[in-house]
Amino acid sequence: MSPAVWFGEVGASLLAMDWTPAIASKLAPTVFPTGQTESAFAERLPLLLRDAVTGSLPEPWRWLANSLIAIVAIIVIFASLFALLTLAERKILGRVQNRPGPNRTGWGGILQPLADGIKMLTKEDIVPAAADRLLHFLAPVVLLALSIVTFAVIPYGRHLVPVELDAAVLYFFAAGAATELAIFMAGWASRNKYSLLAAMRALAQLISYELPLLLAFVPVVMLAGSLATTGIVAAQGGWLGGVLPHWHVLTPPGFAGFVIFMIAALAESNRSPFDLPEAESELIAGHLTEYSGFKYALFFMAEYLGMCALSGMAVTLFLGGWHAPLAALEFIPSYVWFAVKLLALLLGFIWIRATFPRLRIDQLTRLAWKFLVPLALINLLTGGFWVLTTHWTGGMLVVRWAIALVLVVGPFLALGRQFQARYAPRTYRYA
Amino acid sequence: MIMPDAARPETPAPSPVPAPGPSDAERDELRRHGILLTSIHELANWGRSHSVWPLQFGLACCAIEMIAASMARFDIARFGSEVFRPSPRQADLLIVSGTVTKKMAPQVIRLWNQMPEPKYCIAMGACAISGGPFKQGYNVLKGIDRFIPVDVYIPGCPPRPEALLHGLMELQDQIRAGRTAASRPTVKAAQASGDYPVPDFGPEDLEPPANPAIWQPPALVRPDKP
Amino acid sequence: MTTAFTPTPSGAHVRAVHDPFHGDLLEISMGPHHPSTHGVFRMMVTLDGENVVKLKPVFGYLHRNHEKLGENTSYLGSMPYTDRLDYFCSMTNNWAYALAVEKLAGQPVPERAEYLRVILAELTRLLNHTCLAGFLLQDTGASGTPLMYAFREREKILDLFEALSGSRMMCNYQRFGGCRIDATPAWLAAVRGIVDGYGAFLDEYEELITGNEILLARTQNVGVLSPALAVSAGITGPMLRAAGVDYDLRKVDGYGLYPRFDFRVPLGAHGDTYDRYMVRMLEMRESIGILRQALAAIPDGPIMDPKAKIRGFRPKPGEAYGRIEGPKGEIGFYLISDGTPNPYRYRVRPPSLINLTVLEDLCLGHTLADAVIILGSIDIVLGEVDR
Amino acid sequence: METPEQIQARLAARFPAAAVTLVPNPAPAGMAALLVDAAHARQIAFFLREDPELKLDYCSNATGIDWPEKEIVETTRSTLADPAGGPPRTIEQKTKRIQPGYLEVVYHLYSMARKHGPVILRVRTGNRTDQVTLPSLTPVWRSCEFQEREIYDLFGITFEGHPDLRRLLMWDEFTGHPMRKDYVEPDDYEWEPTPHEEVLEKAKRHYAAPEKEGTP
Amino acid sequence: MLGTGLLKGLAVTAKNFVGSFHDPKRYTTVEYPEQPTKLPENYRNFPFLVFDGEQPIDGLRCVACKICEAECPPQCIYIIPDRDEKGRPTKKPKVFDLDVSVCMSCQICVEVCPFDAIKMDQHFEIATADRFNGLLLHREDLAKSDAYYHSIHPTEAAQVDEILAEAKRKAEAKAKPAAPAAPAAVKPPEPPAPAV
Repeated sequence: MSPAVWFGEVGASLLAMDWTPAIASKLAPTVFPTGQTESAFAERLPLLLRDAVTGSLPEPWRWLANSLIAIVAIIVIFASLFALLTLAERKILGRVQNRPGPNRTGWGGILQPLADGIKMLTKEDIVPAAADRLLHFLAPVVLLALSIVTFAVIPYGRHLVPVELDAAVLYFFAAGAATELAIFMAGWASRNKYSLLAAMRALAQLISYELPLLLAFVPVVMLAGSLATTGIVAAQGGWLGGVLPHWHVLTPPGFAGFVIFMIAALAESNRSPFDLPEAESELIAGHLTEYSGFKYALFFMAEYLGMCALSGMAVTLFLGGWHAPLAALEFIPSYVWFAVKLLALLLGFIWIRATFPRLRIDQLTRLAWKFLVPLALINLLTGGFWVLTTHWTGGMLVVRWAIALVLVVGPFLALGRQFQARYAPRTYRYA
Repeated sequence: MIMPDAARPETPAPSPVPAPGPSDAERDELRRHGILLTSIHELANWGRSHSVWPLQFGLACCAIEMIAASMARFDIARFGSEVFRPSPRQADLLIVSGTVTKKMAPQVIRLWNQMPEPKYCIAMGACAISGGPFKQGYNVLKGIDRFIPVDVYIPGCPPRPEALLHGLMELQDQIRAGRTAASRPTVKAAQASGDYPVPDFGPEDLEPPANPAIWQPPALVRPDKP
Repeated sequence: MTTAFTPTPSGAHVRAVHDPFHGDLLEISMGPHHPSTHGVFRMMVTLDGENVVKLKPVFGYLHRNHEKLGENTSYLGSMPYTDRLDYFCSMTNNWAYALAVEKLAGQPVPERAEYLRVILAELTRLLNHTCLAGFLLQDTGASGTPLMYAFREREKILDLFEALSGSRMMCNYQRFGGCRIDATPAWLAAVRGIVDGYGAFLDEYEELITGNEILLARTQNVGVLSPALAVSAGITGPMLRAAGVDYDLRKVDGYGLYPRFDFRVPLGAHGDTYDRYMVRMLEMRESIGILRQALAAIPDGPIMDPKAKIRGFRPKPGEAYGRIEGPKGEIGFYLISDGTPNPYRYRVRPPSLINLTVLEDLCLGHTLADAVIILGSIDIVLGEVDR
Repeated sequence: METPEQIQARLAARFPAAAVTLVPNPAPAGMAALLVDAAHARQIAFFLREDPELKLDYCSNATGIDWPEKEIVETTRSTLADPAGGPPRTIEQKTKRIQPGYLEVVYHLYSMARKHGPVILRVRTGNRTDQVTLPSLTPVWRSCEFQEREIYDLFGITFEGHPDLRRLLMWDEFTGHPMRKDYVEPDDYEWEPTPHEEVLEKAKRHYAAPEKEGTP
Repeated sequence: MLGTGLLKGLAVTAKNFVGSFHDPKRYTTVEYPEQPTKLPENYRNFPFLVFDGEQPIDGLRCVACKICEAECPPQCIYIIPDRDEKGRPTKKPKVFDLDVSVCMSCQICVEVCPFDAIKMDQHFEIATADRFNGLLLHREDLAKSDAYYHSIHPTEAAQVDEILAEAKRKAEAKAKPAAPAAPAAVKPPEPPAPAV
């Protein structure tokens, strides 16, 4: 059944329902300070759908049912996003490479992920004789589970936060960092030399990139004054003159943090150019070498979900979460804005994959320790400065921007020069 | 087969691959009783046929045409098959693309054993089918089908990338119809343990030089001297 | 009395094998099925962590008895087999073999055929170097895009080969004393079109990747080959010139009509992987120049020497060694005739195999990932390595 | 560059104990080869590499050749003067002699420094048994490393002083030397749809052969 | 500045991505089964036998001289000449088998054929699951009409026609003064110049 039909049916059943006053009251439009009216029905549609199912349950059960619905919704939505993303990646890679990509399975290839899924489900599951059977089985499960739990704290819309935690950001990165351990499990349990190398690489990568990843968003926490994702998003609300949003990425420390965060996120989700554990041309398939059938599909899914989660967190931390870019566009539901930003970041991931070669493991760690960590530390300083100078106005505003920009760009240029002294294009002589 | 315009015996050669599973009539009968089993088979076969991931495994000249088939001009991705997996565990299709030497044959069979079921094999090019132009060589295996059941043979030296695509479509048809070489009763009976025997290196030749369960050539006849 | 060249001792880079801190060595068999061994090549690699301390190549997985078949087939019958040696460069293989046989039999070649040979050889060089750049970048982990662009251009050149000789890869085009099929004016115009557009492609390609910082970091100072070792190990082709040794058979031997053309030989200064890549990129630009000159000057005339024989070709007893500058290095054929229709000894001097001599020396001390791109930058084709 | 004759003369002067002969090449390419004896081959090779005139620093090609035992029919003509004063009579005498077989290694040497060449160096073994040895020239030119391994593999010449002499192309358990002219190919024939005479011959041998394991 | 190389690369891929939607130079795929492959005239795949007239077997130009069988490098051609009741050769092949599982499309059979009887086909969609019957082409499979030959190699076929006509004229001129009873001992015409 296609989503459109499903929504249609649910909408029809909603209209047919006997609306209780409690729900009807939620339909009252919210009036924003800017004078815009929220499209209340669209904005609250997900909640309405949920309440339509669980509204009649007694309170403790209702909480449980609500949580279950949130879990199911996240899994369903992101699993289908994963399916579409694999197709989108293949088609975009194809277009970048001057070819159409999958287009013969279903209309324009839309059923390609379905075919892949069916095939994966019906493939033989091979466990190598020498493998640690339990760990070999657990690794994909743990990886996928850890990837999914990170979705719990991301605010997808104005009213859509599955779990509101005070230290949501910490929770997110704690769960996210554990995924590399699952990769290590997979590599170790496979009893394959390539997998083992991949496992070691994954650990090295974990240790190197966790630090810049965490350091990169500390300025954001300082600016927002909150470790809760909802608080961080709330801090980015509003516009300067209705056009310039108060997103963190538009501040110098936020921008530097965003770039560092995205580089570290690439590494954290093992995407090109940091796909060293899976390095196809070196390690066959790295930690995946001994996985077949649906276990392999789970790994694949976990990788994409991890990428989605990190992108979602980047949207939350730096790109204003579900806030619209322009005040005039507020009427579009908030979760649509979140989805748009998320997809844009995912597109960036694919674009980067289509372009770059891979780094070497020592260069990868060197990039983290000698480049990203220093930049992130200096960025901490910039963030502190930015927070301390929030009250500067007028001419001092220019000074504030100038100092912050110097703090951001200066170290980057200095470190970049160091690199260029070592590696530079050459000129050649002729015989 | 070949021959758009010349005379050709009307009756096609009987297919060596008997179609297993229920016939169409039986299937209809089952369907009438609400038994969905057959259509799940069909669905599975549909999925498999549209998601044939080849092993990233090149042997010789044909491998370059295989790569060319995955490149922009021909784009095997249209068939959902551009995911060349380097690990046999995730591959469905072994494209034997080039000369299999005797030194290489055990590794090819090992790779085949490492692939999960259901798996398919395409012998691409003359060398993979019969040793081809190099069949007189002392180190050349005279056809990979001495050890591995082959689904589709693509003659040519090397076959054009289009010919590979054509072979892939043939394979897709076979998968959808549920008659692949590895599902042949003779092959299945012989391979009860699941693994195909890997030959050893002998002092002169591979030992054994062929797998009799797979390789059953017809008797050699000379038309003029019966 | 004199220094003997011996291989760098394996294991020289092992710091402490039994040191509990460093742990054990890991032995990996890369290949014969490995995505970046460019075919069925195998490297027995011993790793200390990720560093290569020993690397032993294993050959023979594509040993198709080319030389034995050559001794059992007629001179003409071996021509299609030479296509299958280095299956990227069938035209230059054909030429080298035809040159050796022509030397053996004293067979002249008409001028137009020589021009066609130069055109086809330079197109082959473009094709080979383009594909090499693509494969090298594939080995560094770029997910297919440079390789796709390379193959996009390769298809254009293959279309030319197909239109002329009838086959995309296995051209079987040269004959002893000329070429098989004459080029039509339309074909020459098509070549001109491709050659004119090639510079733009190279510009775009270099913009895509040559300045890429990741590529610079991956390839510079990786796999440095010293000129002395290169000469002793018989390294030829772009790999030798990347090490800074000026030795191009097109200049040294001046075979064919190369002395008539004005071109330069780019030389590297470091001998590392980046130089090997860049020398090839620069060579392609020189090849475009040669092609322009050849297309402007190609005369009309016969393409086969009238005395040349297709069937029943039996050179007088003797021997000859013909070599040309193939895209991968010096490809040579050594033929001994005993007066019969088949050569008594048919030997191929494979540049890929001999260039691999230094593989271990280049890889020692580098990481596994470097070993992969060093192998990629040597530019081997297994059909020629194992024959 | 010096002609082979000049080189031969210089080598003879430099290494009086060495036997250096010229092997002519009747082909139009005409480049005579220097045949050196195995005992002095490495010294001579070092000399050729280091000699400032020649500076043959690059060994392009090294290959083996199998010359099996050959029956040579020599016709000797002797002219006898007729004692009676008539025209001289010619007597043809045919002698058969067996030329013993030998294996030969040929090196094509060039100079990258001086950009000249080739100088062709030949070294021969005494016989064609499996225990023939020649000195390895790998210490002189690294490029011989794999080529001599290949010769060892395919022709069965053992090179003394080679750093790593193993089979190059065939597997280690293999026993034959396939490039020798008398090598018999393994009986791997079973079926071929185009039954040429030699194919039928092979088939006959195959099916007559005692039941081998694995063959139908 | 550090990163310009990376940005340039991203720009090139973006250019190609956008270009693939409107620029035919940046979208080079020929969708094989739907869009026909444009094969050049010279393209060769496997040999076929040309016949003149309507009867595929009787009209074969092949005289079973076995030259191609001898010259074929991989030995994939197998010919048995036909004989009539009295045991005289009829100059037709009784068996003409071509093993496409061995053929390497080298075209040497075409070059050595003095009768222009064997030519190269362009049909490549011959993938089959039938190992033992599908890959051995018999005389009946191989025989294709002269018109078909003209349709795939027009230039070459026209030249061949000229050469054949010339040979026929010569043979007639020669046959006239000789005794008419002499059998058509047509001297094989010179091998044609390498085809264009």
